[in-house]
Amino acid sequence: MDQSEIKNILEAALLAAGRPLSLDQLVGLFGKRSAPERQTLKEVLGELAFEYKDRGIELKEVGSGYRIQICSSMSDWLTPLWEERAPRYSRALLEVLSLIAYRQPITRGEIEEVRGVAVSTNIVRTILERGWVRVVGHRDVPGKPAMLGTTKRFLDYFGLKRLDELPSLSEIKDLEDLNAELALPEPSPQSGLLDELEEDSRELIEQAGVETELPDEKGGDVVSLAHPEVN
Amino acid sequence: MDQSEIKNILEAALLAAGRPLSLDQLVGLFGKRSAPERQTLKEVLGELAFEYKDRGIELKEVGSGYRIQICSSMSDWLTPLWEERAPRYSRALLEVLSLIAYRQPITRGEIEEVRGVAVSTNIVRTILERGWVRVVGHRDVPGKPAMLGTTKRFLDYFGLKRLDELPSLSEIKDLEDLNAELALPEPSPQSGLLDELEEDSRELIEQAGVETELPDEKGGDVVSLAHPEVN
Amino acid sequence: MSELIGPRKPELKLVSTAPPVTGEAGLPAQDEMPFAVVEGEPVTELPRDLYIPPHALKVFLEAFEGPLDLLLYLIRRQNLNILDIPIAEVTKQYAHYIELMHDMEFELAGEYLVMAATLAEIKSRMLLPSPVASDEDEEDPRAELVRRLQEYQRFKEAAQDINALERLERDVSQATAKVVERRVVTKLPDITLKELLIAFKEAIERSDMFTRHHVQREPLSVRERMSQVLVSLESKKFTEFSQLFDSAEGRTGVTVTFLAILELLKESLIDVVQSEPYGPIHVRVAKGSESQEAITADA
Repeated sequence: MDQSEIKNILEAALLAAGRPLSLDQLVGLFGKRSAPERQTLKEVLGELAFEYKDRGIELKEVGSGYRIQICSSMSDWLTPLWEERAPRYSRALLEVLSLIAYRQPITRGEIEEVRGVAVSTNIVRTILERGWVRVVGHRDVPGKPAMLGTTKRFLDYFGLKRLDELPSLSEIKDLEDLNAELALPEPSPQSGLLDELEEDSRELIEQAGVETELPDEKGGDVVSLAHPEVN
Repeated sequence: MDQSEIKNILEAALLAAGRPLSLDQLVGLFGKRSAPERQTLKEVLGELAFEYKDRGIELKEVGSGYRIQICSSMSDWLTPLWEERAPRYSRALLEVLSLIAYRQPITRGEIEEVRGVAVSTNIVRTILERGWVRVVGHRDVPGKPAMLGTTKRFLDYFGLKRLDELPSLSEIKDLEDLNAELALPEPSPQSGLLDELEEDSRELIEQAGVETELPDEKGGDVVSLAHPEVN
Repeated sequence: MSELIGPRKPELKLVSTAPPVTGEAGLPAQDEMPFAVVEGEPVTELPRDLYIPPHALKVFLEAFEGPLDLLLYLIRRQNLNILDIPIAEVTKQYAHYIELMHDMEFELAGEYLVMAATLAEIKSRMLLPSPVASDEDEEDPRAELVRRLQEYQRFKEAAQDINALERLERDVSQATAKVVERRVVTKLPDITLKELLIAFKEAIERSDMFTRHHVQREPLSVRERMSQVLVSLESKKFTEFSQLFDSAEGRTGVTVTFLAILELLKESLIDVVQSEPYGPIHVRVAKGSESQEAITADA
């Protein structure tokens, strides 16, 4: 076996393993009879390391062996890969935020009065951190509760110049079918796989036969529904 | 940014992600302003694929995007790395899966009609859990049975870009066209019949042992014992 | 090779007997012990053309994926054309298997019995003499069965094809390199204005506010300005009244600010002080209403 073949095997093994491989483990790939010298393997590893120069990956020897790793110079480029999507905001948060927008300055207690339930500290913290609301003062009643108001960032986020660009109550009231058009974040039911996507499916039945791609929630996308049958 | 830099980033990203990345995701690595043309990325991917020729790895386009994978020619060499053997799937499961793949959307009842036998709940659960299929809707008949379809993950797993890359189905011949096709084989040779039958059943038993995953402490390992020949 | 190419229309002849089995010499002498009992009679010998080593019978039967699979096996094993099944013979063999399975107390799926009945029915239909005149239109009683067999066979083959595809875990694996530095960025959820409006609508509807307050044009700009005035007041002790107005905003802006101040005053959130008639008016946050520095998110 020539060195380039050995190199291919070592590279494949290191990229397949997902963990560092010791020299012994690398030798072990070749079976007892045909195993190359350890020295040969080291040389080949050296070649591999050399080939990775000026690339985004490098061969590195760590405590438990050799591994192929991503160069740290790449990490800025790769951040989009690890972007996590925070869970959607709850209905409660949206209500609190909307009440602050329409009734500011408003205290937490006043929000609770309207909603009839306690406002969780988490919600308040989230919208404060997001920079959408701020404390604009304190009401002069026992406890001196903070009054909340919206910020410029809130307006920017929703593309409003001024707050009065928000529709009035009567305008909102007319939006009877607003609800139907919009998939609002509901507490997502932990249903079984089978029940999942039932909603999507109605739509799908209508479109059946047409090539369709559904957004995937968990299991990956449904691919083309077009009949793959070839006669 | 020159092409070799783009290539380094793409290679690093594909190796870092540990999953296929779509062209959109690859474009997304470059931010909005500096993103290269999709066409450029495709070219670079082509170069990358070319560089991997004669190596133990390859660039493959599957359902949900591009991935760098270890060539199947390497798999014998790498068996020492794996603690567990790759899962085997029963003939029944594969038949159900192929019906879903070729006839989607399809209900369990429709699968049973073709196979002439009940579909076990275990099989359905397994393919749902593996994320290969999912419920894409419900047939508008009594009982509203779920219709199943394959996912991108199915394509990924079986190394397909799209469903139409599935091998084509054999034809159904009309009884009317019989005479055209009626190259009736000679009456089966009587002499060796018994041997033939014995062979047949041996084959079947072997198949049964392998494919139905009978606990095969001994028989199963035989396959993996074969060590790749070293030249 | 094939002089057997038939006439245009297949001749539906009945093959009533099994292909003659000769060469019995090769039969292993395993038949000393009965391996099955049929209707009280010990069976020491399987039908020759069905010979399976008895110890393997169970595995053998388990290897079938249902009646269609078993039928296909019988047909293929005899090198018969699927389009020209000698129904009588196949039925006979099939029945043998069913019997065997039954005798071995092999858990027999109902589908197998249904198939037996189907075969018997086809057989009897084929035995009936068909009127010569309507011969042309008469459908071959086997047609439906043949269709099902073919349909099943295609997916049986498709399953093999899928099994032969290069697949993850078994043939290929995803290549990965270690990521030492992984910066996880959490993308905050987005909301749309519509979602916000719906939330508001529902909160308000629940709270009955529509009925109590009657629908009115909410002076939102006043509300917003109330917040702004409060914030601008928070740092200083007293602010001159006139400083709260921005003449650049024009008449409407001035009016809004003025209304906001009145509203704040009404809610006792600010104090307005005028030390002498026509003297400068000063405004300050009402005692106890100052914002604590602690949580200001935006300026």
